[in-house]
Amino acid sequence: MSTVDTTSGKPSPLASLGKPFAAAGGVLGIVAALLPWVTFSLNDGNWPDKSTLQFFDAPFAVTGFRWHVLLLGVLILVATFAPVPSRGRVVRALGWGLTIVSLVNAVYITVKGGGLGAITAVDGATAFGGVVGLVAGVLAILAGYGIGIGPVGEWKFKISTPVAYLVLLVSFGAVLYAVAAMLTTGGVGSANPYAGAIFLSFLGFAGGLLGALSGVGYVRWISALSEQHRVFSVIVLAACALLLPFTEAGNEYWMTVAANIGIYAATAIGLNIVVGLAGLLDLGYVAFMGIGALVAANFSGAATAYFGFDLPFPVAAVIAAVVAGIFGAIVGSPTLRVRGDYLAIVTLAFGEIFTRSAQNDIGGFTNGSNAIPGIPALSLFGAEFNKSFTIGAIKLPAGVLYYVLIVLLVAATMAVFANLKFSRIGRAWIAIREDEDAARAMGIRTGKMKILAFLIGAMLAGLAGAVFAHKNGTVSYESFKFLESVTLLAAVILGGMGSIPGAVLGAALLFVLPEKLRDFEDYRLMIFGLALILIMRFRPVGLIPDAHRRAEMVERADENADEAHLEAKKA
Amino acid sequence: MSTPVLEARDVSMVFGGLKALKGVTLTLEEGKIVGLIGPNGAGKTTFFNCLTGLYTPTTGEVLLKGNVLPGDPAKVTEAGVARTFQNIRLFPSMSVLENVMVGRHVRMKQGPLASLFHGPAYQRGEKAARERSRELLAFVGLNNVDDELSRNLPYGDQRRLEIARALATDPAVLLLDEPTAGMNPQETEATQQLIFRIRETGVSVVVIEHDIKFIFGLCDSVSVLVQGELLVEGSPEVVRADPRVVEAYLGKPPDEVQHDVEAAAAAEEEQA
Amino acid sequence: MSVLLQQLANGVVQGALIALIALGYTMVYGIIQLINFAHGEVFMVASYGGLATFTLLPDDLKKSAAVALPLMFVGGILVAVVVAVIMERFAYRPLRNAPRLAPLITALGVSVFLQEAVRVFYPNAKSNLPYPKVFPEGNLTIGSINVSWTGVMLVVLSVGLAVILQTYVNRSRMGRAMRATAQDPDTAKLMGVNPNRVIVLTFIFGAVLAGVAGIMYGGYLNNINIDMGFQTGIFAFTAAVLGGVGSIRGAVIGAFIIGLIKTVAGQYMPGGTQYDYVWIFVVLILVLVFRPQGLFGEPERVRA
Amino acid sequence: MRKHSVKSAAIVGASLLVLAACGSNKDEGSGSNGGSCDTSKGTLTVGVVAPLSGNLSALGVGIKQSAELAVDEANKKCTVKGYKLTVSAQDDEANPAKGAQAATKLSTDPNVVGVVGTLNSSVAQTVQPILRDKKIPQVSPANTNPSLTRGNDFLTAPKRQFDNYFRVCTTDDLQGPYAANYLVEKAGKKKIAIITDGKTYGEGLAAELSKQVAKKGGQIVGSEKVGEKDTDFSGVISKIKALSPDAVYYGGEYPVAGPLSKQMASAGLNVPLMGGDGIFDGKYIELGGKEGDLATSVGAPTESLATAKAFVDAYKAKFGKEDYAAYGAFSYDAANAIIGALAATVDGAAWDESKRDAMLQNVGKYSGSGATGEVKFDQYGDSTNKVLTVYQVTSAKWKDVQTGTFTG
Repeated sequence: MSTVDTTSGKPSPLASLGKPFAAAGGVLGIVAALLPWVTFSLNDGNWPDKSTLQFFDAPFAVTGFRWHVLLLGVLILVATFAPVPSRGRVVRALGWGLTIVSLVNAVYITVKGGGLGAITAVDGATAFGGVVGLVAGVLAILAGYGIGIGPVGEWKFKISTPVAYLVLLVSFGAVLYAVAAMLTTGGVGSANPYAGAIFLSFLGFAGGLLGALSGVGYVRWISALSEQHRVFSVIVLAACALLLPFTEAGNEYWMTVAANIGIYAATAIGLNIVVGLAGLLDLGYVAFMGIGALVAANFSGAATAYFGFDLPFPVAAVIAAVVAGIFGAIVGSPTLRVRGDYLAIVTLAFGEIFTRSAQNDIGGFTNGSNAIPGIPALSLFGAEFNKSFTIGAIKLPAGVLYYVLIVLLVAATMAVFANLKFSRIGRAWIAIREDEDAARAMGIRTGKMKILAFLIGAMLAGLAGAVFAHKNGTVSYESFKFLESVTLLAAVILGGMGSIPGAVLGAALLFVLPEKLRDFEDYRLMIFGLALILIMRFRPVGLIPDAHRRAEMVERADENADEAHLEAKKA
Repeated sequence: MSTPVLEARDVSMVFGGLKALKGVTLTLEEGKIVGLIGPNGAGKTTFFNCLTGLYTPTTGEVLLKGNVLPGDPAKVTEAGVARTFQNIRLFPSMSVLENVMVGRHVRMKQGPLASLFHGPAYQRGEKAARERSRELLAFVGLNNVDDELSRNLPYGDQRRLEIARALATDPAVLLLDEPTAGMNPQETEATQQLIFRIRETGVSVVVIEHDIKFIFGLCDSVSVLVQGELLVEGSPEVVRADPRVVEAYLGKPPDEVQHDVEAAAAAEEEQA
Repeated sequence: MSVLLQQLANGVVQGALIALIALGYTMVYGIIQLINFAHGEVFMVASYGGLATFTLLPDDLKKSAAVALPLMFVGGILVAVVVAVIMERFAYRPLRNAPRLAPLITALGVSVFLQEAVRVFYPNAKSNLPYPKVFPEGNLTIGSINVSWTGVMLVVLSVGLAVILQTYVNRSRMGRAMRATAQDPDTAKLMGVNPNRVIVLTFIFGAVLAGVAGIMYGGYLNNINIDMGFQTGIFAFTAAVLGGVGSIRGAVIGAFIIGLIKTVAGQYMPGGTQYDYVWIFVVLILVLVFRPQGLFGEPERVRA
Repeated sequence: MRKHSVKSAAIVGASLLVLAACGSNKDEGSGSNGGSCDTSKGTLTVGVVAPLSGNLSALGVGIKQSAELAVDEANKKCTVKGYKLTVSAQDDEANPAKGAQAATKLSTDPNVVGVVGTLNSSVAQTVQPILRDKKIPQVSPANTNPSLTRGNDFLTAPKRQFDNYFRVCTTDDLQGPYAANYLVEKAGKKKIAIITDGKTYGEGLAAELSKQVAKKGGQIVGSEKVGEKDTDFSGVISKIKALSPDAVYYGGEYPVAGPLSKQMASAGLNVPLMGGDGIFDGKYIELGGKEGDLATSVGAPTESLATAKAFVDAYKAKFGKEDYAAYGAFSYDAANAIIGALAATVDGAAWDESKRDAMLQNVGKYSGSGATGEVKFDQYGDSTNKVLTVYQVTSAKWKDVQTGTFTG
């Protein structure tokens, strides 16, 4: 494999210490993995991975976070002596990984053990694993700077298509595995008291590896590759998504979580059209999902449904989408006259009106505060969606059919979003977002376009709502309150406005993190609010920025400034 | 003689009691270039906004090939009047090519459904639009920057991109608002050539400019606007010779010009 | 008839409360075109600040309303101002030139954050907390109408403060600076106005008014919860929009209109009290559609 | 170029070899185990589904901690032979979708023997079917909506909905009518106005009450709603006042009821306000509940109930202060019902999935006296504890004025 060695960079006081530090970091990392981490059995049971009072003399038997620490240590050593591109970056990234893993475990143990004694020495017993790991990590980070942060490595060499396919296949497979692993760390079922720590520690480890990989230039290379073979990549990704049930995450619980994520992701993509493309803030968006859900529920033949009969799901879903769309157009119509942030209030008002009316059983459609329970599960060719399901020998967990259905739903919404974004319509929306007056001067009927955005966004939400109704079996106004709208918005922003994978990632995070970080349960919303603020402050483009936004968010500032300046001059 | 391609019949614009335009009349013959000059804030831009439907004139009307223009920028553009802006108004975070393709918007026919399903007809339309846009970019002399973000272009190129974007709407009339503002002599020269070439394609042009030399070198006829009134109209020679112009426009002591500026500024302010 | 009068009275009192908060919205918007969603939470925080101050007082002081009440005002307003200033400095100022969406979303974040922050201090905050009884008891009764003295006090304070603010903004030097900045920040800067100072001051004014509102709310209704900010904040914002964002007079009048709609619609409109605030929003939407600049606002300017 | 990769490979291999040259690993002593009982057979889990974050966390935490209390006591008393019990509390965020998630999480765990929860009826609706499919008993401390057990026409044609769903709290169709009887017959209030907070609990109560009032020849003069977040009720009160009722019945909980009562008084509407167990709470009086206000509550007065006092003391002892909130006592009983049934099911043998049917049977058969009085379930899974007590605010305290059972 050919590589370009780029260990150049600005000279730093650490320059000379670079390699030695790295080496030391690596070794210490390995040592830390073998040292004990806890001095006594904690009240909630022993700290995982036999880390209590054990000096490990069987490195291959280490598990969990100790295995991660070991691996990071080894990799640091490798990175130090093997000729890897941009060595500085790699070592630094691995160092960060090591630091985070050690820190998370050390801190948790300290807290749970009630004192530093737990991770140092108390009544005779000693356990310095955490401390050593921390030192190792910091050393590695410093080493990284010492060696110098060169440009990300570049792999310039062609490979034949079949090989490329293979590489992509393997890479995406790895991603799939990583996702499954991340979902299942800390275990399902009766809550492991340390699930939070295990999860965070795993995140640190994964982050470190990813950082290293992108440092080497692998990530860039892969993304370029997948750009070349777009269609193939998409297919593989879809396949991976459908393969999730066969991984260790393939149990009923994660199927439900994944399904919920999917539903909210689909809705978020719809919202992304309104907010991300057309640049209209919608604070009542979840209401459209609610409308869709209510329509589907009323046609589902549930005991308290408004209509006595039940329609086949596809029909009901279409009706749901259409009805939601109509409401979307109505709510959007003030945009003809109202400028952006006033619109936020109109939509917010609409959202409030919706919940209020639903709560009061308006027109007998919502069954008021009793909600519409007992919506039958979907079934296709006699296969009940909520029952488990077997292909030949493999017995798939219950809810897997819902999962499949929802993967398709998400894929469909993604396709809609992508096709629109790169079309006449999408260009018009972005133009409006960028500069409404100029857009009008280009002959774009801004009013019509904005309403269209609302309409399509609402339809997607309505569709998702229809699935939501059947998946959860009950539709209550309580599922569609203001906070839900904010959450959806947060999903879009977190992932990156206008970016397609962004919305999905955002939704996923907002669903998985609370599941994993039970320890911070009571601060969930607080952290959530803080996150919104910090993202807007430090990374307004979101985690997976969309090309357009990326450019805009960074360059808007000065653009605004000089525009204002021109104004001032003109006046 | 044939009906003028663009005709403004005594257009007046009043902002809260302050007359920004007083019965301005202007005619543009097929395939001609008309210059519009006047001291800062004489109401030139206001007049432009009336022509493009951004403002609806208080009195008077604007006709394109004999039909009255609607009071909506989008519809005006559709009818065949394109414009550029005094302070460049590109779509900063769209690529150069996309900016021009937005210009094609009004000439493309794909509806939401077509855009959703990307059928063959759609693909053809999209392809045609892309090719036309590339032509126009080449025409204004912007080569192989298609995928640059318009923000990142140098100033002069941004001006040219804006012209290309305007041309993309297949206009009969092109309104240029200070196309050479902030350009060096070479760029100005190039712009002049560009405008000539635009005329050759059969598009009639109206230009606002401060640079008298540029205007006189460019235009078939020139109109002078002072304090919202049309002072003189005629060939460059005539206008240059006219004493009132010299007095009102060129020979005026700076402080009084300044006064005009404030008056107009106030006028614009009233709008807010 | 007497019912109508009573409802009008109720509406006026509610309007007075909303007005105090609406002023904060309208001023901030006037200066930096930001819908400060979190302003409602400032009002809420102030209310809790007052409560905290009271609980901190020594018992003998708790007895005497004459001492306790002013101290509560001080405490509440102080908390409100601090929160508002921090909010402006660390959440909004960095986004001064960012696209419009960014500060709006930040405001949402701040709002959620403040609510939860309070809930952490008062774990039971979701269910109302009783407010100290240091306010004048009893009612003012005119014919069949009666309004509690705190209600009367609220109206007086609200209108009074609004008038003071109005005159300050029109007369004082700082007030001129404010209006200048609102008109055109850059020119204002050229004229030697320091926009940051003006903006901070605006937030402070808003906070002070919100603080007063917070304490009076507690006194008038004898109980507070962490939702009050969001709820009342929305009404207040609606009032500001109704009156034309940026206009002080408009905000106050808008607020009273909202208060009246709420009570009168609850009384006479179909669906009764359960739909009362639906009507408020209906009015809001109608106003925005047919008079986007609000009752007293100025029309948008087209940039070209 | 090639030799680079070779080199690196060599290094990796080497380092791994170094690590490989070692022996096997010792085992570590087992962690802390539960008290002195025999827990040789392992650990079984009692699930809790309640809102533990955001909005209603105060109530949710009360439910969770009370369940934990019950489990601890059971562990101390070795109630379940051979097993240690733990609580696995899941946050439903008062959101049906999240509730479904939580329920699934518990239902996929073979060691979950039963679930205490939920708080919100709408969440219960999503949880019921999921647990039913796994035959896991669910005992709710707080759902008072009759349709959850007896279907939509719970009065005319009651029909058991979920054979795994039980509840220890009473239902609206008892409490409402009982209150109506008291108001109309005992207190002689003929003209009654109703205010509700639009939520399931309050709506249900009020609906049942108004039916009974009509039956007893009383009259509902008006019925209004207040928003969940409203706090200024002057509008509603003035409207009600104009109808000059003898009493106001409030369907909802104390956080709104207290201020409402106070504002009624100051608006000159000096009639008693009555509510269900949702307002039967000391805080109601703190928040302005006035003398003479009434509330119904389940079971005999706590003073006369040793078990209740025991619970309160134990709770204080374990969690410091007394914040088990509205549903703590019920949750405690619910958990005990599950534990009791489990003890009967396991009874020395080993637990496995095949025992789930028996488990359901035993919950249905369970009977014991808990913090809220007798805990026993009827054929629909409702509590048989139909004893209700009417309390009245006298000298800033709730004082019981009538105890009995609803007899139509």
